Amino acid sequence: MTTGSSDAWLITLLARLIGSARHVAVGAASPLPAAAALMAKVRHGTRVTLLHSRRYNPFTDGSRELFDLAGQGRIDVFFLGGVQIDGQANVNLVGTGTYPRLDKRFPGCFGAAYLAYVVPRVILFREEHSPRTLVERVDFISAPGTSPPGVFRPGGPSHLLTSLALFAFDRAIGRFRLEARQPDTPIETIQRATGFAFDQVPSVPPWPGPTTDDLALLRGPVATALAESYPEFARRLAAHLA
Amino acid sequence: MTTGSSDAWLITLLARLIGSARHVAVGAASPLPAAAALMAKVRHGTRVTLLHSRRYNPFTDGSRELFDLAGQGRIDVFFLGGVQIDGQANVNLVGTGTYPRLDKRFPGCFGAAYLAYVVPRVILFREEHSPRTLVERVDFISAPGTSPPGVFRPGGPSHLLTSLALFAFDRAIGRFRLEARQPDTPIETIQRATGFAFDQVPSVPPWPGPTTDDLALLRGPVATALAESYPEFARRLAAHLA
Amino acid sequence: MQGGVDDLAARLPNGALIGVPADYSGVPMALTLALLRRKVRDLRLFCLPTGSLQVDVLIGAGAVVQIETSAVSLGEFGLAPCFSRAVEAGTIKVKDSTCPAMHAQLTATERGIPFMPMRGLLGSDLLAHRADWRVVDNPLQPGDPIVLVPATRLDVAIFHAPLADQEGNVWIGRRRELATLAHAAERSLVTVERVVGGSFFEREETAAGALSSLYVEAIATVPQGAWPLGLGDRYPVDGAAMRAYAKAARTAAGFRTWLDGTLAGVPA
Amino acid sequence: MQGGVDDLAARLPNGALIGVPADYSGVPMALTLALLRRKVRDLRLFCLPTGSLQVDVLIGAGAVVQIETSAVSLGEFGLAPCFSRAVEAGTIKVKDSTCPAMHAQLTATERGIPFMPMRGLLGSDLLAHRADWRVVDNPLQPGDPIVLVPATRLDVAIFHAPLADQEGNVWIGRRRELATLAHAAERSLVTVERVVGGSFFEREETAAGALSSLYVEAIATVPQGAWPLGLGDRYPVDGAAMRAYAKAARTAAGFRTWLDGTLAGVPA
Repeated sequence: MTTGSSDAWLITLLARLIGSARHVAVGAASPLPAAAALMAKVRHGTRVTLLHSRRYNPFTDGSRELFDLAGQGRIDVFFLGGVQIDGQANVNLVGTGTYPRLDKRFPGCFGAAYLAYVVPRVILFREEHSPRTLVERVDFISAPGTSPPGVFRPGGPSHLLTSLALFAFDRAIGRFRLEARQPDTPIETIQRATGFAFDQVPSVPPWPGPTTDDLALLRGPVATALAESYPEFARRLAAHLA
Repeated sequence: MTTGSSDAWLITLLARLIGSARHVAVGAASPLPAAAALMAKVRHGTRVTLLHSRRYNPFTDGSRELFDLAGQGRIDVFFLGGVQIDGQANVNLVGTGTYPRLDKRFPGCFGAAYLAYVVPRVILFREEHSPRTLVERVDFISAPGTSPPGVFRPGGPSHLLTSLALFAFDRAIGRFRLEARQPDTPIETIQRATGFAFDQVPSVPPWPGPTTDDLALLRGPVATALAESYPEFARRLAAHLA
Repeated sequence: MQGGVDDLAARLPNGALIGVPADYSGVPMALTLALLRRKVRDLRLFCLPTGSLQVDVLIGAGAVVQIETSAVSLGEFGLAPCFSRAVEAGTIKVKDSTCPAMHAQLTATERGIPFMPMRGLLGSDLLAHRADWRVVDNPLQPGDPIVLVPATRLDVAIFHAPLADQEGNVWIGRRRELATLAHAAERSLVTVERVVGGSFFEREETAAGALSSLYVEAIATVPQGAWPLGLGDRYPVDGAAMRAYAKAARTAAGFRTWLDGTLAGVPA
Repeated sequence: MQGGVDDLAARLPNGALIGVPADYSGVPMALTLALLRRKVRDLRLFCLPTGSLQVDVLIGAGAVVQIETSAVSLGEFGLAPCFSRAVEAGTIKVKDSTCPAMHAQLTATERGIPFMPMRGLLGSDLLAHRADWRVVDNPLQPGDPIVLVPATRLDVAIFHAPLADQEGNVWIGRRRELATLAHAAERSLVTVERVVGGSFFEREETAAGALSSLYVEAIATVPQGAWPLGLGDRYPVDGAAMRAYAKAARTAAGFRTWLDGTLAGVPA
């Protein structure tokens, strides 16, 4: 019914990365991270804040409250995408080419240049896994992957998940380590599709698929909770898993 | 009916000092300044903020909004009292004796150490006119009367009104100038009752009393508006002027 | 203090530094079109913290010389085509930022202070391109570099809200960033869905979501004033209209056709 | 998460740095008496921005070693007698401040920054006696001295509010300083007049005045929980009780009699 990089698989993987965090916040236009966060909520009672939801949004001090909350250390996990991500976990959300006269302009940094520093575990999530997205060096650093000693940085990138691979990021050495692969994808394919060098665990395992329990959660309470913010996506997910 | 330093006279004098200011804010436990502000409101459409009122309090960002508003330059006139006031317009709201082991402790500075700098016209108002309150040098400077060049200070004390005298404060030279006196009080009495040296205008005039129009305003719309915050005082004022 | 949306537009001078809200806050689209009817130009935009359709339309119409923002997009409807095109062509100046810095620069003005310290930013290319941001050593704990961002005082804030009352107070609910916008602006021009009787300050429940009239210069009533964007729980975004815009604006000519049609369809 | 006021009091450790509200914000008097029943001691108080009857009682009972505040008073009922007596006797340490500095120090914590700049203060004796405040030259505009006040992180915030809902959200209305207090505290212990069904976040009108449960560790329902102080538009201050207190507390012995009587009169 579902393949190794289908929505259900990726959501389940993201939910494992969240684990039993106290509080996860998810930005706009992020249905898979939102579903993963809601899965953690159902399973572990994780507090979930979906920025563009009214129901799952506790903010009454305006939109700055997310950043305040992160600065207070009250958000444990956040998700970031990226036009480009490089081997040092630098993230580019601004565009490609030479700034400021870019070849291709994207929306901009949003909160990344702050949240990537103060949220303990930032999960980088970009489905497209290609030399175009995973590059040797980003054209513009919206948020660096690591900071020199002395820079106040309680947080930073912890993992990178794509449709093909799961990497852990080692902040001490500033390098990704391949931890698991999409079951149908050999390591060589991942190497060819990745623009940066990376370490890997011995005999990189295929990543696990959703359990029966995971699928029941997804079809049921997760799809229901997701419907407020992502009605189309929630409907498709539930139908697909039915 | 009313004497030269009765409430009606002092309110009218304070209202003249307010003039047609855009926005006057009045702190807690200040019925006379509040009445004067409401008089300016009725007469000139002055915006009046009474801190401990619900009706005349536009703040929805909590109690810091007053200070924000002042910092934005949106408050033109504020009133300050003082345990002691000295000849340089330094104000003491903390206590008498040697800080921190004071002989007599008073509540504290409240917002004075900020508002006295940023509100363009701070009117010092202390009814008791004696060598105990108007001193050579305050024991503790809650807010200095003047600041050296280079200090950001768009505001500061402009006048001092007591039950006996009206002084203007000259910020350039840091001295008070006696401008008017309570009609029954000779200048010599004022000099004896004042602990600091001051300048004076030629042949200091008695201050003017309330006009018929002033009294009508006080009895009518001012007493009515005042009743929310100062019910006892408003009743007494209206009865006294009836 | 109450007038039509064109009266409001007339109060906004060319060349102004204007504060605009994010797509979830109440975007004054009707006022934006009124500005274009009066051929506003040389605007400098400050987005709190991101720009929406409004920004894309103003840029597409050539009314913008500079924008300070943490992002511009059409949200689920994709990239902001006129914005991207203008940046790629180099026809507008962009001061790229990040959401909390956009908030912090207005907070500094709101609080009457010249700057705000901010965490993050160090080592980003944002910082490298912002001459107005400064890195200092934390004076309270040396050896701790920190960024200071300057106070930004807006000439005019414009936004759309659900309600105003008869005293000119505006009900913004929990969209408190609109209060920050108004506090940091010299003047605020506001459109609302409708005007209700009395005063929000009469009841504590409604007072909690109010913005005092002291910050508001003028109000115009414009039902559906955020259309085609949505407004809180009042109405959702008009997906068909947004998709039509996103498609049309892919080219400069397509945008121009969209704009002419839209302006012609709006009662002057 | 819901318990009695004594359960709440048990959660507040001796020696804690606690944030307390001004007399107009919702003072948790019932909780304060519960703290004294459990013989709390060595408290350090941080007033936002001023201290009320609550502070005077805690000081009179000998439960306070330090207070940071812009003022302590009984408002229209006069000076705070126990506070004044303790300062004059030198038995507590006072960090004298001014209202906006009290706000700014919590704002810094709320925003995750180590300090806030603040205007005013230069040349005052407040500044002369505060080793934790620093004067620097404005890095963005040299020749402009400005004070930096440090972030203060509270161990516990305690306050009284009109309502909580069944999710543990608290309705604070326009008393937004209570949100700042909660944001800047590790934990918040809250008493409320009553608990209502549902969630304040279901309606935008009630959401606007809510504080999320994410900041609140525990809640206790205590009708008239601010008595003898008042609570917003719910009930006024009890003038007779305040005058009785002000008179009794003129002497240490009088205070002790008042306290014993009051504690005995409160159901444990």
